[in-house]
Amino acid sequence: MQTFAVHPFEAPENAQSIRSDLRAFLAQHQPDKDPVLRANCWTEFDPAFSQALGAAGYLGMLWPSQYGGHERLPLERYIVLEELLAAGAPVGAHWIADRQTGPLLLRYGTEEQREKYLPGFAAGTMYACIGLSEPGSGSDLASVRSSARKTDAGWVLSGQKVWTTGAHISHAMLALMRSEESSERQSGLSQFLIDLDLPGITIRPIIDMFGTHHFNEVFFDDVLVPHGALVGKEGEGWKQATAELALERSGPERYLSSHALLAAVIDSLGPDASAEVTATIGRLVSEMWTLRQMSMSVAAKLASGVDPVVEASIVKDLGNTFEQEMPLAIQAVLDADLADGSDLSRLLATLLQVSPSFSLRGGTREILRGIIARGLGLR
Amino acid sequence: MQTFAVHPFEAPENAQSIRSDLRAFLAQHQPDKDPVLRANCWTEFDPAFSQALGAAGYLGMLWPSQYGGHERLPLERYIVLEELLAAGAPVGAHWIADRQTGPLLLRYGTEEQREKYLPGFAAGTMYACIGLSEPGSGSDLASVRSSARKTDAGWVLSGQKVWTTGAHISHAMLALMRSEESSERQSGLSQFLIDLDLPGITIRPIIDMFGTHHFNEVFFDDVLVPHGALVGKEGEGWKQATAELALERSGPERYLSSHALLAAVIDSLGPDASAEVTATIGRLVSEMWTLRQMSMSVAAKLASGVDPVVEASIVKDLGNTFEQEMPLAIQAVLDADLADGSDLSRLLATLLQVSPSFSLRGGTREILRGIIARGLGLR
Amino acid sequence: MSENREQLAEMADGLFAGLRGGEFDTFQTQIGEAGFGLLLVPESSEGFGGDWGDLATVMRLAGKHALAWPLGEHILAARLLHDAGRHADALTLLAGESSIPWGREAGDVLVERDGQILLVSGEVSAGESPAGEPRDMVAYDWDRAVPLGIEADLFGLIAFLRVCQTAGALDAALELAIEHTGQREQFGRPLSKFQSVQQSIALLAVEAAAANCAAQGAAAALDRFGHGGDARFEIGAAKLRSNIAIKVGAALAHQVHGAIGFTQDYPLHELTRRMMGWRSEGGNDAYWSARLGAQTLEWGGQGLWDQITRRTDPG
Amino acid sequence: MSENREQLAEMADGLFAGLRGGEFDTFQTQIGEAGFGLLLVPESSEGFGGDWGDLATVMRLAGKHALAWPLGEHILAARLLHDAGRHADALTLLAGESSIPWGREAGDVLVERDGQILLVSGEVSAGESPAGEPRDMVAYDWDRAVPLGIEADLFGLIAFLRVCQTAGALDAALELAIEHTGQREQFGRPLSKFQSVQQSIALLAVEAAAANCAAQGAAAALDRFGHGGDARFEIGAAKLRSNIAIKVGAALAHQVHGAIGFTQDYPLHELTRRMMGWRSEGGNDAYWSARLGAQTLEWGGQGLWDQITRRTDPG
Repeated sequence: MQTFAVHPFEAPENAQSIRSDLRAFLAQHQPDKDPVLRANCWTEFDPAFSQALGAAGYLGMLWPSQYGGHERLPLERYIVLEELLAAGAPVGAHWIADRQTGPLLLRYGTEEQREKYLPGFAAGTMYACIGLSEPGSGSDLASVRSSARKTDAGWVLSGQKVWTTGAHISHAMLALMRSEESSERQSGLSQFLIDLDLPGITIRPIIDMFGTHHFNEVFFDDVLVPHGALVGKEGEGWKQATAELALERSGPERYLSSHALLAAVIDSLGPDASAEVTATIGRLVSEMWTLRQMSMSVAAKLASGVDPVVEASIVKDLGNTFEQEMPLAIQAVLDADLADGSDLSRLLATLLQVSPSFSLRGGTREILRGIIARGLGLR
Repeated sequence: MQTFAVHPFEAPENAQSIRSDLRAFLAQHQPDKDPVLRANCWTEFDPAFSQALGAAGYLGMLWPSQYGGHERLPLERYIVLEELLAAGAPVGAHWIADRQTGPLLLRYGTEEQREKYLPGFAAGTMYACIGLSEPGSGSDLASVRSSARKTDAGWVLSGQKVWTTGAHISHAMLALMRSEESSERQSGLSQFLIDLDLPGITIRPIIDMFGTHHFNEVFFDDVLVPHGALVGKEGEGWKQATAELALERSGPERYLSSHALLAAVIDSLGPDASAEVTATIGRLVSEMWTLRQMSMSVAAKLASGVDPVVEASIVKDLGNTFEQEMPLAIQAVLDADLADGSDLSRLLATLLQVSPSFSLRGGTREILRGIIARGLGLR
Repeated sequence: MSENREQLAEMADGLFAGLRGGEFDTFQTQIGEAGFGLLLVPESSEGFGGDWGDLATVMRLAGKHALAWPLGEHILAARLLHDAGRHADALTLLAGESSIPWGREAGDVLVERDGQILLVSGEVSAGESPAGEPRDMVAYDWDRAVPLGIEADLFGLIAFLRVCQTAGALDAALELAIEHTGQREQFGRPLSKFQSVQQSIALLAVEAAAANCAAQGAAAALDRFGHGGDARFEIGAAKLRSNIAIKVGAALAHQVHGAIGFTQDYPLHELTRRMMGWRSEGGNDAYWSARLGAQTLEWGGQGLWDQITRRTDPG
Repeated sequence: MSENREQLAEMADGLFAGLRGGEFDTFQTQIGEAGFGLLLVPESSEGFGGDWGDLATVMRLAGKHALAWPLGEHILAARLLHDAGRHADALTLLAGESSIPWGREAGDVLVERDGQILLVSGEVSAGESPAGEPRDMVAYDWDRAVPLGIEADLFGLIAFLRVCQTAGALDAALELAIEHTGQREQFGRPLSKFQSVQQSIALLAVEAAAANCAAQGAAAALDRFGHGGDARFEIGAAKLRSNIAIKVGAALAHQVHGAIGFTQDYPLHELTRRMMGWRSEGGNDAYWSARLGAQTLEWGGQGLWDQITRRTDPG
């Protein structure tokens, strides 16, 4: 048995030039960014940055050129993601459109849908969000109660989605709706791509514990969408949404989203750091290096056309744990007054607060371990 | 809410003289013991030592003098246990008789049973073992299939017990048997105190991974025991056995059973140890000190007549975790070739091997946490 | 718990619960009126005459209710001023490290410098703790500092406060976790019925228990050895343990809560964000593990056990 | 995996499985006949011509089957002797630290002293590893030592062997855990159906995966940077991570097995006891974390990322 069959990452020959081009781009577009914003960069919305990134060809990298894509190789895109995350670039605005919504449209969408959305996604000017969770659903994503009723004029949507990241800056939501009346659980669900400026849609902020606005509640009050808003097949929504979630598996974001803190701490220390701090850095670097090996192996496997469900869940679980523990490990050894106002203290304080949420990313710990257990044949 | 209501440990006024007496006793009886035998001392059988301990009045300390006991206070006994364990004294032979079987006989036994066994237990010359687990039962202790059939001549016992610690050096086994035919689960069970030299009893060693013999399988092949072997009430065996297990809750063995390793490492280091080793010692001492506070609070609560089920399970869980991690934490920082033959290396190597078993002591981790969850009202 | 302490706890519990979400100035009035500032001042000087166990009880409740007021620093300052034969008019706080909670509100501050305890004030630069509470740097005016001629381990005392607050905050987080998972259903049954949720909450209870016992142990040592520094071993052991408890406990509390735990409206973050800051205050893990380790190596292997037992045995 | 490597793996898997429970001398004959000793010797010198990835594959299988023979030490010694233009008659082993597995069986030993690699023999005092395997101290006869005039990072190479063995041993422990919990019933259903058991096994799989990826990453670095010491960063990172994997994984494997896992007849201890010893061989956590930390601080924050990427990018 080898649970994690290691797949060699054959880096593209132009890897170094991809990196140096991107680093130059970042130096130009993020010259004096507040370090605190580089922490947990993956959730940081910066439309201007996303647009610049799109203009430079770093979005929709794998998509056909007819939709504004750049027809690059999967591992070229992987390198771009690595660099963006390691640099703490604010990738939150376009993240879902580029990672999930776009690829899903290429797989299940109509020609009309592709033409309408993909060029904007690739340009970094249009953003998307995911409508899965509903009040009280928690991890039970199949307990969908929001409904879609078919009429001659189109579909009429009613209900409520919650914890929708970025709905307030997004142009469209890919939502899972119950399209067959009194169907249950996974059956009778369909996906709709909904323009969020339609009448009857209300977006209310959910303010998080720092007073910032990432999450939203989105209410649908008899919203009429055209028939063309249905994505894929009617009644196949669960299967498609599962495939959409699987697209979360592609990237290095599980262990690099708060790399900025590690880099900042290292720079603050210098070679005469205390033995305890030095050892802690060594431990974190060992974990980070190993996670990179694992993440690259998953990326390589995906690029070769295999969907490594178990391996990807393993990387997510371990990556979440790593990023959750990193700020606490640093706090345990760093001699710093967190209220001293320095960049490092602010960065550390921010990540200390956010870090407990990392074990909820991409499915809670229990769900990820459940997927692994299923892959091992235990359930 | 305060899950662990801290109960102050009012140490007896003579605490220091109890300690110095016992330390003198140990210096006399264990002058040049191999340090390796001090590791995990709680499972080390040494009948000669147990007998000396009994002669000195350190066994049956709380029992009435008519049964050979010494009518001391519970917290006096607690101090004796602390000292024995901290010194790594080989307490395995008498441990169960002194901690569980004796107290259970005082609670449920007949006068005849008390007179027959307690003086020997208190003298350290008679030992007892516990017959609960059966093949395939695992943590499901109510799945008892061994049977007791009542006849005019007495009870006839058939079946098999397994994982019986010390059966091969014990005089008697307190066994849980199904005394009502075709009863199920917790009902229809009774406890019997069985002399292990009776005909029809076969004791087979289970050799552990070090090649040593602690565990046994015990077979009962139509063993006739007198009616007087029934302990307590017929059919009340489950309740009584649960009370017997609760007596596990009294002592400091969960965090002190491998204290010898910590002491040996400290002595090997001296004040100019490396920063990493020093910090590890500091962390271990903090955990150990805290566990002592917790254990003393449980002991004080027990002494005041309350049975702190949740608190005791918390100490067991935390103590098991502490003792499991201690050798690994030391190994992580100690610059030692484990094959160099030194006392410290041998001690560390031994505990590294045993340590994974610590999470099975006194109920597995899941069971202990289940007890805590029940105490919190979750189940 | 003694009857006196029970009354004290009841009063503090009620008062702090009522203060939640209120204003600093109201707090000051109400806490002052209730006499908490004089908790450690002897009855002969019209104080409450409490001991360190009483302070632990009060600070545990302050932690439980996420009290947004520098109560511990104020109680300690009042006691030390009394030790020095003085009395405070304005709000005096004790400072154990460079930044001080609500330093901007303080009249004077008690600080240690070159081994002396000084009463001093200075210019405040506003800052904030990871929980978003005021925590200010003060540029002291050393020329006007008044030496008090007393001995006290200020840094250790701050550590002690944080241990006690952590004990209360973890118990409160546990209570929220039990309540939340009992109410929320998933897959048709309450979250609290899932084995993995139960195991996580049990582990949270274990950590809360460790912090509570550590706080009591440290209080007992202060009662026995005084606040001059002789209780440093117990305070350090307790602070290190409570730092671990925060690390494990805060993550578990959030884990069983899911997304709701991170919203502004749900009270969990009032506990966890504060605790995250406390891990760095009064000494982080590296600070105390180095000191405890060095002390232990000085005692030696048998000496460790001798000391640990002697320090709790009578006589 | 390349076709060559697949064949190699198949051969090693079969051979090592068959050797279980056998005798040292038999092993030597059979392993020798299969040509494993010459794994890293070029084909031009009648070796197998394997690379470091091939060695990782073989050592992983040695770990999986708890091979009681110093295969890795022998393969490395044969390669280094070849680098020096020599050939071994008797069993030659590579020594990275003071004690050597099966030192008593070795003719000569390759040792580093004062920066030189020497071929030397000496008087053996028998010892044993925590797993009860021979692991002997050798008092070298330095006067008769032969300098080989080559460069190699012996200590790092031993670390690499242990990482690879750990990868295999953890996968084998995982396999046992899955098998055991699928067969054993409790409360009327297989252990593997309990959520907490599933979560524990999943976590064991995570640790096994980390060790396997670390081993591959270190092998790739050796293939790229050679065995003179330039791959130390990756070897160290892998060894440190695999030490953690042992700590977590061995405990989990035993936990889900319960008592049976500690019996002599059940094969789990053959894996876990060995792994416990490996944590101390080729550098423990403190050794590598200090070195990795120092290296990282020298590189700096951006430098760390530059180096990590440059070391795997082409060119």
